Order: sequence, then C-alpha cells, then structure tokens
Amino acid sequence: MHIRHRLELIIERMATRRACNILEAAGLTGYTVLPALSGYGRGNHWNRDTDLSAAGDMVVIVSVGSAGAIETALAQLEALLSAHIGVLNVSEVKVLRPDRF
Amino acid sequence: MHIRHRLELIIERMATRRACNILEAAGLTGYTVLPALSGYGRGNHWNRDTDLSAAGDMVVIVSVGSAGAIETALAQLEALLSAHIGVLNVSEVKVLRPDRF
Amino acid sequence: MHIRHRLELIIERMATRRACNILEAAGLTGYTVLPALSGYGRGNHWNRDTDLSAAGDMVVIVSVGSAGAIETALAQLEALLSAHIGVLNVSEVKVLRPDRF
Amino acid sequence: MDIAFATLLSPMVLFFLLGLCAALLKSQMSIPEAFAKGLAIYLMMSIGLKGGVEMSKNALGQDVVLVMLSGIALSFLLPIIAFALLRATSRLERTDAAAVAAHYGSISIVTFVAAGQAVEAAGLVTSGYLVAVAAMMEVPAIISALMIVYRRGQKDSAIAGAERGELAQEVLLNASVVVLIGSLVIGWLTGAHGMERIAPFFVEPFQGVLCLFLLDMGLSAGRGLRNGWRLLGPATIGFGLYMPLISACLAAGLALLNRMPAGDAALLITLAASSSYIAVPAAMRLALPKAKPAIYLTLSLGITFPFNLIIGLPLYIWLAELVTR
Amino acid sequence: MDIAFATLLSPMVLFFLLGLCAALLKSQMSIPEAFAKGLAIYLMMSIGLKGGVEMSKNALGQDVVLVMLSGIALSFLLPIIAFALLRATSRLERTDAAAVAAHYGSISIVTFVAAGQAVEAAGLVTSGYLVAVAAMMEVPAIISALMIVYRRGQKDSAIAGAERGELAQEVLLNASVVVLIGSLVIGWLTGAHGMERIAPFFVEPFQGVLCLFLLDMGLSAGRGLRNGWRLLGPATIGFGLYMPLISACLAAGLALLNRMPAGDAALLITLAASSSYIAVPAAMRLALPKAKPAIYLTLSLGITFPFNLIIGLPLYIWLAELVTR
Amino acid sequence: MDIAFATLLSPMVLFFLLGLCAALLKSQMSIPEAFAKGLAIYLMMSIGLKGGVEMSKNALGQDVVLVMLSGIALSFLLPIIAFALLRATSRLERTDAAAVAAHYGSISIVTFVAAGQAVEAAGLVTSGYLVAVAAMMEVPAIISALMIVYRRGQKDSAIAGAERGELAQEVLLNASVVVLIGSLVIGWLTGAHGMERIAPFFVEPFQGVLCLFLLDMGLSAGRGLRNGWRLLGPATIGFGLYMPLISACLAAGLALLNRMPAGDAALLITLAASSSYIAVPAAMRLALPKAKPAIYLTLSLGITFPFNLIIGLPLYIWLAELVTR
Ligand SMILES: Nc1ncnc2c1ncn2[C@@H]1O[C@H](COP(=O)(O)O)[C@@H](O)[C@H]1O
Ligand SMILES: Nc1ncnc2c1ncn2[C@@H]1O[C@H](COP(=O)(O)O)[C@@H](O)[C@H]1O
Ligand SMILES: Nc1ncnc2c1ncn2[C@@H]1O[C@H](COP(=O)(O)O)[C@@H](O)[C@H]1O
Ligand code: NA
Ligand code: NA
Ligand code: NA
Repeated sequence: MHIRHRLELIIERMATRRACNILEAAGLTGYTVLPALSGYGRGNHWNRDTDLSAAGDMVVIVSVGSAGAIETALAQLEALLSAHIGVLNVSEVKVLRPDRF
Repeated sequence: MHIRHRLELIIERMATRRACNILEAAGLTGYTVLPALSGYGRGNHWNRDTDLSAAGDMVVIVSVGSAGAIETALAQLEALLSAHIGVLNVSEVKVLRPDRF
Repeated sequence: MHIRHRLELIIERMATRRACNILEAAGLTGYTVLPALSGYGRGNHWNRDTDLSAAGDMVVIVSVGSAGAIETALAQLEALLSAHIGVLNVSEVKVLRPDRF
Repeated sequence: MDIAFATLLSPMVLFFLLGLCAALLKSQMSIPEAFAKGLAIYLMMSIGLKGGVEMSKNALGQDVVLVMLSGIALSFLLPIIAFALLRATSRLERTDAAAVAAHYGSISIVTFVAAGQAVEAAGLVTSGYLVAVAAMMEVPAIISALMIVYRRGQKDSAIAGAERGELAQEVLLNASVVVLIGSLVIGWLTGAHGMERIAPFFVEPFQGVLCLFLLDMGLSAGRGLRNGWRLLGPATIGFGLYMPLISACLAAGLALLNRMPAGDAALLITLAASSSYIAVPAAMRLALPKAKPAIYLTLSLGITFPFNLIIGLPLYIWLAELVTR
Repeated sequence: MDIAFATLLSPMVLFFLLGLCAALLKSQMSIPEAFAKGLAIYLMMSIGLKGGVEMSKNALGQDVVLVMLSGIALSFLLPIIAFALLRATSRLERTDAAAVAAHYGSISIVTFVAAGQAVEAAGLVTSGYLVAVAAMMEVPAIISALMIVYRRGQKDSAIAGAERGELAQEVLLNASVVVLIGSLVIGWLTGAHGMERIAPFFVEPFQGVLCLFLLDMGLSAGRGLRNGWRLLGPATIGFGLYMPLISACLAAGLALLNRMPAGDAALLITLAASSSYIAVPAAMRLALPKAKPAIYLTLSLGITFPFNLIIGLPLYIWLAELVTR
Repeated sequence: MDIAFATLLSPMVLFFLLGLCAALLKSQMSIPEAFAKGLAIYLMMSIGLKGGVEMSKNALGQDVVLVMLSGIALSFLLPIIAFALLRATSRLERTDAAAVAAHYGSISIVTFVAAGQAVEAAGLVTSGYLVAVAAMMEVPAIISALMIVYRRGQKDSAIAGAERGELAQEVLLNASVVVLIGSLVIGWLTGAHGMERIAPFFVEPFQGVLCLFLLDMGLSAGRGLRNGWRLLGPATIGFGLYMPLISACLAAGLALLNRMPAGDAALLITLAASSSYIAVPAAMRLALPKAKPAIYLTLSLGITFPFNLIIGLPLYIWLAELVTR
C-alpha cells in the first residue's frame, strides 16, 4: 500500500464551495462532504435544529491526496479559515490504488 | 504543523450529551457530531429506518485535542461505554493553529 | 492502548450491503455507515440533491479492526471497487478495549 | 365480528400490513425518517387540538378527574404486574424486565388514534379529555419501572457525564408530551372557533396521513421483527400477547367503576393495553442504558403493536360495550 | 394546439420549468431529499388507491388482461430496439447502451401522473387498471436489458460481496412496486367506501402536491443537465428525443389492436414513451455497476422527461385520439 | 385591543409560544430540519400563487409601481438608519453592526404571512401584489449593508476560494426569491382557473401548516435565545425592540404618501418592521463571514420575530388604520 495524506476539514456549510474550489485548485483528485449534526468550539455550541437559516450548519470535508497537493491546499485553507468558522487536521493513511490520489 | 490527537467516538445518539459533557470537562476545546445511517457490532445490525423511536440511532463524535486532554477524557469515556453502546479510537493528526486545540 | 487499523471506505450507497458483507466475511467485528452530502472525483461532481433516484448517493463506511481482518477485507474490497464507484484508505489507530476489535 | 372485519379491512390496517409484509420480504424501501417524524408531530397536534376543542365544550366534572386518576394509577400499576410476570415466566434479566415493564405501563399514541377511528366506525362517541388521559399515562410507568430497579439498592453510581435532571427533562418534555399537552391546551383555549380555520389541515386529511404513517410503522415493525426476533424467547413473545389482555381487563374494571360511556371505556382500555415504542425507549436509553433495546423495541413494536391494531381493537371495543352495558 | 397550450400553461408544467430554470441559472435552492421522497411515496399511494377504487367498480375482463400483456411486451421489446439504435448511432459502450435501453423500456410514474391530468383536462376518461399496467411495465425492461448484456457470455463473475437474490429483491420490491401494487390492492379491497374517509388527503390535494414535486424534478433535471450534458454526444441526445416517439407509435399500434378507448390509449402511449429515473437507475447500480450513471440519469431525467412533459403529452393525446377514432 | 387579543389567542401565535416555552425549558424535542424546510417552501409557493392570482384580476397601475419603489427604497434606507443607531448605542463592531443592519432592512416572510392572517381577521382586505413587494424588499438591504462596510476602503482582499458572482447567485436566486417570484408569476399566468385545482393543497390547509411551522420557529427562537443571549448587550436587545417601530413609522409615512388602503398599508408596515432570519444570514456568511452569526440570528429570530408576532402585528394594523383613515 502507498502512503497519502488525509485532510479533514470541519467548516461552515456556506463555505463548502469555497473550500472545494481550493482543494480542486491544489490538484486534489477528490473529496467527500459529510453533514454534521452539532458541535462545540470556543465556548459556543451549535446545533442543526437551532438555526432555521441553516447558515450555521457545519460540514466535514474529507480529502485524501498526495503530501504535495495537501500542502498546497493548506496555505489557502488557512486563509479561508481566517474568515470562515472551522478547523482542520491532517493525518497519514495508506491507499491501494496510488494513481487515484 | 503540530501534533494533536483525534478521538473518534461512535456512540448511541441518546448518550451524546453525556459524552460531550465529558469532553468539555476534560478540557477539549471543540468537537463535532456526525449522524450515522446504520452499523454492525457484536452480531447485531442497526439501521436508522428500523427504529421509530430513533433511540437506537448512533452518532460519530470527532474531537481533536492535546494528548493530555484526550487522555483525561478517555478514562471517563471508558466508564460511559460500560453503560452505553459504542466504541472509540484515537489517532495522531497534525494541525495548523495549535492554540485552537 | 492497543493498535488497530481503521478502514475508511467511501462508496456508492447502492453497494453498501455488498461492502458490509465483505467486511463481515473478513471477520471484522463492527462497522458504521455515515451519509455523505456531495463529493468530487475523476472530474465529476455529485450532490445528493441532484439525483432523484438517490442511486448516486455515496456513504462512508468506517471499520476498526485487527490488521489481519482489514488485510483480508482489502483484497475483496479492491475487487468490489473495480465494479463500483468508490475509494478507500487505511490508517493506524489506538483502542481501549482490544477484545472488541 | 363485524367490527373485527371492518377494522381488518380498513385502509389504515391494510397499509400497516403492506409495510409489515414488505419488510418481512426484505424490501429495501423506506419512508425517510425526517418525513415520518414530521407526520408523527402532525398526528399528535391533530389529536391534541381535537381533544382540546371537545374539552372546551363542557365543563370538566369530577368524573373526568376520576378517569384521569384511574389512568395514572394504571400506568403506575401495570409495570409492577408486568415485571412480576416477566421474572416469573421468562429468562429476562432484572434490568431488561424492568425496561419492558415500563413500555407496557406507558401507552402508544398511534394505537390510541387507531382506536379512536375504530370506535367511531363502530358508532360510539368519545370525549376529548381522553387525550389528556393518554398524555398523563405516558410518564408514571417510567417512574414505576425505575423504582422497581432501584428498590434493592441496585442504583448505579451515576453514569459518567450525566447531568442532574436530564431524565426528568427527557421524560416530562419529550415531543409527545409537549405536543399533546400543548395542542390540547391550544385547542381548549381557542375552541371550535379557532379550530375552524385550521381544520382543513388538522382534521380532514387526518385519516389519510394516518395511513401513510402506518405504512411506515409496518416497515419498522417488520424490520424490527426480522432483526430482533432471535432475542425473544417464547415466554417473552407470549408476554407481548397476553399482557395487553391483562391490562385491558384491569382497565375495563376501572371503566366499570367509573361508569364510563362505552366509547370512552374503549379508549381507556386501549391505552392500558397499548405499549410505548417512542417515548419510553428513549427514556430507557438514558435511565437504564444496560437494558437491551432490541428486546423492548421488538416486543413492543413488532409483537404488541400489530396484535393490538389487528386483533386487539375489536376485542377492546367489545369489552368496553360489555362492561358499560 | 389547444391541448398543447393548456398543458404548457398548467401550474404543474410551469413549476417544473421554474425548477429547471433555477437550476440552470445555478441557484443553490433545493427541496430536502427526505421531503421529496416522502411526497413521491404520497403520489404513488394516491394513484394506486384511485386506480384500485376504479378497478373495484368493474369486473376485470379479457380486454384488461390483453392490455396488461401488451404493456409487458412493450417493456420487454423497447430495450431491444433502444439498444440497437444506440449501438448503431452513438458511441456508447455496450454496458452503457444496455443500461440506457433499460430506462426507456421501463416507465416514469410522474410522467404517467401528468398524463392522467392532461388527459382529464382534455375531457377524456381513463380506467383505473392502467395503474396496474404501469406497475407491470417497470420490471421487464430491466430483465430484457440484462439479457442483452449477458447474451454474449459476457456475464461478469459475481461481484464481490453480492448476495444471491439481491437484484430480484431490489427490482421486485422497490418502493414504487410495493407502494403502487400495494395501494392498488388496498383501493380495490376497500373500494369507494374505504376511500371516502381518506380522500381529503389522497385525492383533493393531489394536484397541488404534484406541483411541489415537479418543482423538485425541475431542479434535479436542471442540475443533472448542468453536470452531465458534456457526457452526452448529439447522437445520444437525439436518442432521448426520438426514442419516446418510436415507443409511442408502437404503443399506439397496440392500442389500436386492443381497441382501447382514447383516454386509456393515451396513458399506454405515455407509459411506453416515458423513461425511468428512479427504479431503473437503482437497479442498474446493482446489476451493471460499470455503466455510467451520469449518462443514463442525464438522458432520462434531463432530456426525455422534460420533452415528454412539455411536448410529448399533447402529442400522445393527439396520437391516442387518432388511433381510437 | 380586540385585535391584540385575537392575535394573541390565535392558534398560530399559541403554537409559536408553545415551541418557545418548550425550548426555553430545555425540551429536546425538534421538528426535523428537512420537514420544516419542506413546509417553508410550501408556504412560499402558497402565498406566491395567491398573490399572483390576485394580481391577475386587475391591471397593474401606477400606484402599484409606486408602492414597489417605496418598498425597495425602505429596504435600502433602513440598514443605514439601523447601522447608525447600532454604532451610536451598542458596542457591536462595524462588521457585526452592518450584518445586523442588513437583517432589519430585509424582511421576514413568516411575519408577512402572519400579518396577512391578522389583517384578514381584522376585516381588512389586501392586494396580491404585496407579495411581489415582499420579494423585492429582500435583496436591496443586503447591498446597502455591504456598501456601508466597503465604503471606507475596508473591502477585504477576496476570500480564498471565492468565485466571481457567487454572492449575486446566492442573493438573487435563493429559495425564497425563486419560489416567491416564480409562484407569483405562475399564479398570475394561470389565474383563478389554474388555481382552482390546486387550491385544496395550496389554499385550504395553509393556516394549519402555518401553525406547525410556527411551532418549529418557536423552538428555533427559544434555542437561539438560550444559546445566544449572552452575546447581546442591553443596547442590542433594545435595538431589536425599537428598530421595528422606527421602520414601521417610516413605512406608515410612505403608505400615507401613496394613499394605500388600510390592509395593504398594514402589510407594507409589517414588511418594513420585520427582519430576515433565513435569506440574509446565509448571504452574510458569504459576504461578511467575520460577522458573528450568533448575534444577528439571536437578535432577529429570538427578539424581533416574537416581538413582531405577538405585540407588533396589532400595533401595525392600528397604525395602518390611523394613517389611512
Ligand atoms: N477541536 C475540535 N475538534 C473537532 N471539531 C471542532 C474542534 N473545534 C471546533 N470544532 C468544530 O468547529 C466548529 C466551530 O469551531 P470554532 O471555530 O472553534 O467556533 C465547532 O462548532 C465544531 O463543530
Ligand atoms: N469495529 C467497529 N468499527 C466501527 N464501528 C463499530 C465497530 N464496532 C461497533 N461499531 C459501531 O458501534 C455500534 C455498536 O456496537 P456494539 O457496541 O459492538 O454493539 C455498531 O452498530 C456500530 O455502528
Ligand atoms: N481523494 C478522495 N478523497 C476523498 N473522497 C474521494 C476521493 N476521490 C473520490 N472520492 C469520493 O468518491 C466519489 C467517487 O470518486 P471517483 O471514483 O473518483 O469518481 C467522489 O465523488 C468522492 O465522493
Ligand atoms: Na399500556
Ligand atoms: Na418506456
Ligand atoms: Na425590515
């Protein structure tokens, strides 16, 4: 198996498209967006059912790619997270079909 | 980038608040709760659509924090999981803004 | 804590049962299925709301187990992914109750 | 017989059977959880409102209070009987037995609603305050069951992360208590006049929505049965069939004592005979997390609910007519 | 012309166009999947029930059986024609062509429902059993398409993890088959009497619900087009426009042979001309996972559905009147 | 007084209060987001259609255009006043103040709908084109608020990943603009005749659906208040109470100038006094992501919406009658 990086970006739903644009521009070959139900950060709780506008919803974006592509994305994502609510983390994973990532 | 721990707790939805209380008490600065659709464990299958009461629903709680805070949470979570249905795992991840975790 | 492997399989919803059959056959003691909202891969975007048939929906299947069981599953999953849409990755995690995985 | 036949051939019951069969045949079809939950809230609002409007028409007398007290007493008492029977006949553990007992002391709103339809089809009239009785019977059974478990000093040290009062919050302010009691009060405050403008949504389509909801209940019951029946021994399954009858007889006795009219008696009997599968399971996950949900859910939703809907209802109406003649 | 104009200006079609335009203009609005799926089940229950009630009024004669057989034959036959045409004119691969062919042999319930409305607006009457014909035409096309693929010994070794019978389960017990046939039987069993009490939910609001659902279909079709049109060459797009006409002519021939009344003929023609975008895509993901969903979904939902709804329906009614005159 | 009392005791307001109390008492009950969002689309389709049908009955004169322009002017102007007041009295930062200001210039469709019910209950008549005015007042306030922020050259360098035109897309093609304007046009095109067949879904059940939706709004408002009130100082809370009154007075002046009939004036006043909690928050997340959502959501949904619904509506009707006498 081959080593790749896994980016996990937790970000407000309204910023999904911006984040995905960054990932695609960085050369990542794919990503998947998952819904979140509720959460907590910096003293605030949020909950999908609290917010009629759904503007406060968060999503989790998972993207597996080469160290280089993830690196490229991180700089831009850091800028994005200076404006939008969210956090990210990166870990090492193994994949089977290296050409896909 | 800085090394932190990522806790992934899969637990029944009705115990979410208890688990989150434990995380906050352990000093974790944030967490995110995701819905699950179905699953399998110890010979039993569950499925969100099977259960009108939704009492059997599971959620996935993701929390990234310092090794110490995760450690503190683990002892309490172990106690929680002796009563409630669920499993957990911990992995190492890297983060950009270390003060946030 | 004890070291185990965490498999993350992103696959089309219609193939969930096939993937789960493979996991169970490989001796994995549990897994959890999460819904996804949208995603991107090989130049195509998909979105849950685009597709009335929901045949294009993707799910994320998370399974934590022994290196051996995950290994066994991987061969079959690779075959499955030659027919169905999806990607997978494996990482190392720590667990508390080793007998459960 | 006629009533039994009419009940069995009502679209309501037939849609339940459709769902049940589809699930037993392993159909993958499902009604989205969010949609079904929305319909459930609609149904509770509707019966709450109708009950409240009925109540606004008459002053509440002493007889009403007595029936309410009877309902509460039943909800307290039935779990004790249920627990004793389960421990005597089945191999369920204490905690599992207590959890099951709580379900049978509490009530099922859908069974109540279906009874309302069947009673009406049988030409009987009912009083609105029975909705209040239904709401009042939800909670005492939970308290009763917890007292059984904790009696022998078996009270767990508090569960990690638990907050004070979280169980009370869950039990006293769950969706069905809030919506039922709330709508009842609103119906009672606004009366027939306020109801007029919302009747095209809350009254006329009611039975149709019930059909759709029962299709979903059939699917849930069938899937529950398929997944969970192996956990139920014959003694437990038997309990799911005879316990409603015991409850029904006790309720019939109280109906007789209270000199209730036949329609109301049928509803009280149905409430006693019905078992919870929404509010109590949620409460049990908080209060008795070690009790196995597959046991109480399968029994209540997979065995007792279909039994009540298909065989029980005509029986309870017949029983009600017997004791009120 | 009048019918064409009336169809185009019906709220139903206008809401579809609204959704289509919004999606093409990249509006982010959406109707929640769970809500839309709930509405879809409502629509199928409703037409099943109405069809069943109609059927309960008359004994089923030989003519009904003949139309049913005609429908089944069409569903078997059309994929063969579609496959041949696609292979001759487009550059689609075998598997993709077979998957598309399956869609065009099967049917679209929403197109059928819209046709029902248009036929009624045109002053024609229809028979309830056409709903049964619709349900029967869903599945044969799938079998037919799979036979095309597997004919040349190209049968894949079984897909990893696949269970025996899972395809049959999916195809014979999917939501639309279960709900349509189930509701039809229930409507037929309970008849006009049983329908009375549920009509305020299942009959009166029907056309309004259809508008809301078509808004969602417009959004889906528009988004599908935006994402998928690049995958469709002109030959494939052309197929999405002329194939319905070929199917319509064949069905018109059968309608003539069967001496069907004009309203019924219009419905049979529409069924033949319509293409599936819910049941067949799901079946194809299981049976032919290597076929590209973007192709068959975009073609069926993005091209053929709008064509049928806007241009096809008046045409099919006209054709039906022609062959039944 | 009578109107105030009638408003307060309408099922609509009572269900809102039920939800509000349940949330404040920490009930965990909720109405699924997908279901509530589906209902919201239904409500917008319904008022759009009804407005369009009304509009189709009369030719649109110069007076209509003048009222539309008045609405647009209000939507542009109110954020400027709101911003100035917030900066003068509260400690909100520039961006937060501008974001809040945008909400108060824009409108709340549910408040508008509730006003329609109250106005009708008060025996006044309204014109359909006010729905168009409502739709037109959604967007200008957003532009106005962004101009305030960017005036001092404070325009952020573009946010990472942002696309050109994404804000315009969000703001001009969000669900409420698309559905309101779309349904209005459809209602206007198809007229009373087209409406007939869909009225059992879009007209009759409307008020009942509104009750269910307001229960959900009450839950949201209550939860927002519980989570967010600590972020609001007394000056900000005060703003949420007096700003609607200022807006109402300005709108009343314009109603007087335009010689609007009392019912229409009440609706225009309500639109001005109402504040957005769906469309504008979403736009603010894109355009001013650094503004804290907890502030503007809590203020608009937790303070101003309940104030308008319970106290505001009778006041605005009274004001409308005053200026149009
Ligand atoms: N340490 C964390 N682990 C997981 N999720 C987090 C963490 N911190 C923040 N979040 C998520 O990000 C959201 C916003 O966090 P914040 O930016 O800290 O307000 C929270 O509501 C959580 O859903
Ligand atoms: N090894 C595992 N990997 C991922 N999820 C698991 C695992 N084991 C259990 N689960 C999840 O936890 C739920 C309860 O498991 P159990 O406590 O084993 O009955 C299952 O239904 C799964 O959703
Ligand atoms: N590198 C990746 N990281 C995360 N998800 C991915 C990745 N590649 C593909 N996916 C997901 O898998 C789906 C199908 O991908 P593909 O097989 O590349 O068309 C995509 O729509 C994504 O949801
Ligand atoms: Na009971
Ligand atoms: Na066809
Ligand atoms: Na305003």
